Amino acid sequence: MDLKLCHITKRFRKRTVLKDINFDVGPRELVSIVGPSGVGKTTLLKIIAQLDKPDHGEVVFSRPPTRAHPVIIVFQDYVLFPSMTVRDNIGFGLNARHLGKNEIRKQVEQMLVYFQLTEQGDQYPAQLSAGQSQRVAIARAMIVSPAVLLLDEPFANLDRNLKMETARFIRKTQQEFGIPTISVTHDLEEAFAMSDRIGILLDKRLQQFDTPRKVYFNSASLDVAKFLGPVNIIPEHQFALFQIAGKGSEQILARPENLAIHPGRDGPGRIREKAFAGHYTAYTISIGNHTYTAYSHDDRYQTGQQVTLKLTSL
Amino acid sequence: MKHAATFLVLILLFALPVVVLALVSLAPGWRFPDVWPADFSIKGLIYLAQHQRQILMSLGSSCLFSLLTVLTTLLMCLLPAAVFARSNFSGKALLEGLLLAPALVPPMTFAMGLHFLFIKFSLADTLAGVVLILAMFSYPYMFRSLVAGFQTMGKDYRLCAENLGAGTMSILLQVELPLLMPAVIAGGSVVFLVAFSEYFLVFLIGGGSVDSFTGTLFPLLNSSNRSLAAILTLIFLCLPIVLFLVIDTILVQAYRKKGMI
Amino acid sequence: MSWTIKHCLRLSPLILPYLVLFCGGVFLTVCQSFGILTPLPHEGGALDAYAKLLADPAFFASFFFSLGVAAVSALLAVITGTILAYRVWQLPRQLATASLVYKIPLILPHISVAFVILIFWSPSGIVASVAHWLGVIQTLHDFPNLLYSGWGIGMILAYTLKGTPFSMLLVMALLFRFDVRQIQTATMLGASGLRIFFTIVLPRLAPALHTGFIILFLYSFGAFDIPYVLSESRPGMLSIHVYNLYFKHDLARRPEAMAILVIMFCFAVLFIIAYSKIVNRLESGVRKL
Amino acid sequence: MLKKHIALIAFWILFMLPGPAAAKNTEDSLLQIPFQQIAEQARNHQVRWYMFGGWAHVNAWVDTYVAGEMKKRYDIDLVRVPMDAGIFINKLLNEKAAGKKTGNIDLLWINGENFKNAKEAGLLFGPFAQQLPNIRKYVDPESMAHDFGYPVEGYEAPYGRAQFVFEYDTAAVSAPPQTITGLNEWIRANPGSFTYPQPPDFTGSAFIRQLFYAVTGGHEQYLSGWDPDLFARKAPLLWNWLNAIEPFLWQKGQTYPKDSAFLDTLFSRGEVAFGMSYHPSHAQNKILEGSYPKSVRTFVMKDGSIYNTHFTAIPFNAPNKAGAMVLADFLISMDAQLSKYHPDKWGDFPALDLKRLNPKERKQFQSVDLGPATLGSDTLNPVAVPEIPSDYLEALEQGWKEHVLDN
Repeated sequence: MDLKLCHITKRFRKRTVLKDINFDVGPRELVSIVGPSGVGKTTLLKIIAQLDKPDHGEVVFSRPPTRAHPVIIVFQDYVLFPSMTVRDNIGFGLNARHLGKNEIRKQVEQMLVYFQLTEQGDQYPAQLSAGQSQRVAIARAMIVSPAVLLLDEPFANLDRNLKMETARFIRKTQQEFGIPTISVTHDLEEAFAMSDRIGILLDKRLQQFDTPRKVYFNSASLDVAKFLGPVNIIPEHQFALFQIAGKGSEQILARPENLAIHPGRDGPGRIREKAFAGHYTAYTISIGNHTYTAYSHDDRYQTGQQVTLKLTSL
Repeated sequence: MKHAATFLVLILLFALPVVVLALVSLAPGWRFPDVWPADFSIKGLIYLAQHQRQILMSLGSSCLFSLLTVLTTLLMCLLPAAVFARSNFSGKALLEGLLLAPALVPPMTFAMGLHFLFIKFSLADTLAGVVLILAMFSYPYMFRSLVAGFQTMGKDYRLCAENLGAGTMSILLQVELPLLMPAVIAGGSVVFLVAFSEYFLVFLIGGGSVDSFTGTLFPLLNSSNRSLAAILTLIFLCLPIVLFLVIDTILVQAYRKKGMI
Repeated sequence: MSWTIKHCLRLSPLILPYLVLFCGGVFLTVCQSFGILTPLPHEGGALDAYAKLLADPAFFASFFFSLGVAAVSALLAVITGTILAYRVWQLPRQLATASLVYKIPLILPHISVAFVILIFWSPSGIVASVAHWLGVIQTLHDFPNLLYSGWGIGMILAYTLKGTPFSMLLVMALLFRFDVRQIQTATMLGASGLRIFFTIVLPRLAPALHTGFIILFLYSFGAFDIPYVLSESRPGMLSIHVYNLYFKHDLARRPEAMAILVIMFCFAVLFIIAYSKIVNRLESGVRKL
Repeated sequence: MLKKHIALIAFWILFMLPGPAAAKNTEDSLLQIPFQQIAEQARNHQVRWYMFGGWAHVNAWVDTYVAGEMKKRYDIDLVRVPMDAGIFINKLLNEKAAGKKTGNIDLLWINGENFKNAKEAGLLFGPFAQQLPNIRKYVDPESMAHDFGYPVEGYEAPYGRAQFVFEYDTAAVSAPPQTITGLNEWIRANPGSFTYPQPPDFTGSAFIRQLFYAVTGGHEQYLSGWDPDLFARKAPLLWNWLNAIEPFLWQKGQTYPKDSAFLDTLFSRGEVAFGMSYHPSHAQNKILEGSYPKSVRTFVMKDGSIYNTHFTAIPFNAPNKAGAMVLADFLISMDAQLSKYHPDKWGDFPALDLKRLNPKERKQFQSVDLGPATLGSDTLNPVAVPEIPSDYLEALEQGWKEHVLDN
């Protein structure tokens, strides 16, 4: 099962929110669409789930979704039905398909076990933690064996330290169930961690669609690069100072972690500022009239110290 | 104490009448210039005991048509309220204004015109006729309450349930109605009270065939037998209070169990 | 199924009864006021009933009297209701439950409220007895003539007592959604209690006040129950006239009863339209400032 | 989708369902067959009696004694529905105009102008009175020939008699006025202490009728029937009399009690000095009920005190005419009349002719203690004057509104 979005365009009244969106999702693939809040990511999901119609373009499925294998969205706030227990919530989709009581109970129990919710089976949504709620929401979606799973901001309501764990959990689940999954989010780190491919949605368009590594280190544009994190622009006339042999391009984009600091009295750079950030230290270094940011695990460099910057790898 | 004045006003305005009613009910001969009744009698209670069947019947009948009115208004308003809460169409504001009108214009203005028609179509003097006419001018309270309920609920639950494959009716009954319950209760309480305390329309359309507690109460309130009128008024007061308390307790318990409040 | 048909179908449980019962009822009232579809064949012109009413000074007296009673009682109910609701809202939590007594008149039917007013305020009522006990009056003839003075004071008292908890309820609903931090901020900035009430709280309550006033005003204008117990013989409320014409006279006078109803209906509709227009204009003016 | 449509349609059908239709009666035969058969037909059915509902003691008598006896003797369920006469007449008129063949009223408590209006509009079933054995046995045909001067012709059955009396509290007034002139003087001497219910209230209307007799030279002149010229000549005397005392009335005549119950309240609470009632035992009932002080007594004016008979009648569309006839017959039975005569039950005067009873039965009636507040027939009978024809009644009520109220 795979799907392909072709030239999707969507307008609300006169405002265009999505313009000519093209990408594809392979079978068993997890794709994240990343962009700032309010760029129409949820709209994109609704279009894929056929809850909304695009003004142009279409979503092509290799096998069109059916009632038995639908496209399921897991909404941002999980939208668990507050009046139903966890069990009833998970079983809701099967109930709607008029499966037998025993069959539903069997499948729900399996889900409860898989999603580590056995103890919460008889609780109501209001009594669950955010993480548990999310697992219920995903279980409720998975139980109807969806053709495609859509996750809307899966990390939005979670504590910081829970986000990465959740990303890994989603990845693992997606792999085991083997369901093509599209997640839209603005949490970069988690998207990088779990996705096979990532699309960057900026200014109504899909700016780049590639593996996380490529997108991050080989950003298609300065906008994309800036969106994904701090970035240094090395102009051509300073290439030599960074010992770059490259030619032909006017400038090179380098992430702070790609700039290695080498102390040396005759270095062209000078450390202007230094900020401790936990697992690394951020240094602001001036070379000529340009300023660069570099991350280093080494905390010993002092402000005012002369250094050389080297581009490590791309 | 700053709140004492507030309390005093509340008590004087709203609780004192009940106390006085209780006294009057036991003192038919209480008259000027006695500040406290000179003597008490339980004649009113004896009358009550003698007529308990009739009083209970009229109370039951009032309850029945009031509850049926609540149910009817709910049926009338559920789907339309969803449409009003969730979609925009031209003329929506105007239509909403028009639909709220029956609660505002004097109900006599359409009930009296309808009366003749109801007689022709055998709806006069029937429970159905009474429920219809009561529903017709009390539904706006239910309607507004439900629209607000649907708006608070938002579209997500419906979208989500649709996405999971549920049909319109099962979404309405399984997912939305439990969430709407507070709105239904709020609107329903008003509708119930309006129907339960209505005298004139029940009298006009029910024509004496549909028993009502107000119908029993009204002639007595006008008579010189104040103690009886006071007793019946107190009974009148108790029934909705008990009903609301029961519903409230049941509902609160259910919702607390689900952690929804 | 197209969008419109689907919507119409879903709206139909409300729209159909509305058209048949409400619009139909009003239509029949109008018809009968013209002498059409009356129980007895009407002799004379279609506008006879209106001509008779408009030539009758007693009708105008009743009309304006009804208006006055309704307006004064609705205004009083909204004002007292708002003040009480604000005070109750400020009560500490433990006391708030006790303040639920205000709901009592909400449950009492109008006729019982009228009865309560009678017990308290008639010249031989509780208030007079207390006044006598305090030595303010000697006999019950010294007690001011409140209930049957021709000013509708009894009805105003009853409608106010019944309407106050209603407006309290509306106001409370808004107050419970009101952000207390606004008041806390205003207090920190040095505003007095009154100033906070008038500049911060009251504007937020405006919708409830308008709704409350319209509902109470129109209800009192057209209702029957309370006037039946407390109305004076003259000028008398319109609803009592209608009742008497409808029930106590022969069927030949049915068009007159219906004509009064039609005039009441038109007035109510015009009032709603005019009131909402005025409120809209006022509020948009406020926003521009 | 389909399911929803069906639900909608079902909803509509539910709404449009008419109420249960009552069974048809073979009614005209009721006027021929023996009473035994009528009673047989009525057995095991419901009878709905529409009557004035403002008197708790009367309600109690109907709900306990009458309902109990009807159940016991005929297996009939009696349902008392409180409704004023003017209103049920109007309801019947509406039903007649709408062509409603089966209504929901079986028996009416009715008399006077309401009876006239109803009979003229063809709202009544009959003549049925002569079918009732108790009427044939106990009632003097002369006493039920006319109701307010209007021929009864068997369209209603008598069940009680009443006479107009005034009430006063001996603790407050030592010597009540004996004549209308005396009343006039008393009112002027005691401003704010007298009033009368606003016509067309039954009692208030009776009061102005009685005044009309007194201030225009007696009742005989009116009994021959409606004479517009006579009325036009005589009525102003009444209006002048009433307007002259208006400033001295309760609330300076600004307002009038809207019904007799309201006057009772005013009287019971001492706001006015005199009560009035068309039921001679009314004061006694109120004393027993506890609403009136024990010191209340009744009195009549020497100028005359009108009396009438009250009746029951059957609407044209009564669903259970047989049952209604059985009830009407029971009400005029010896047992019911005697029970009704007791002041702790109701105190209503019997409508049957005491001469037609055997001595033992007569003794039972004569030995009923009417209570200290009720006048005996020795006081009442000498001043009794008959009711006025109902055309005058309507003219007086309408005239009162124009010349006294709106003046």
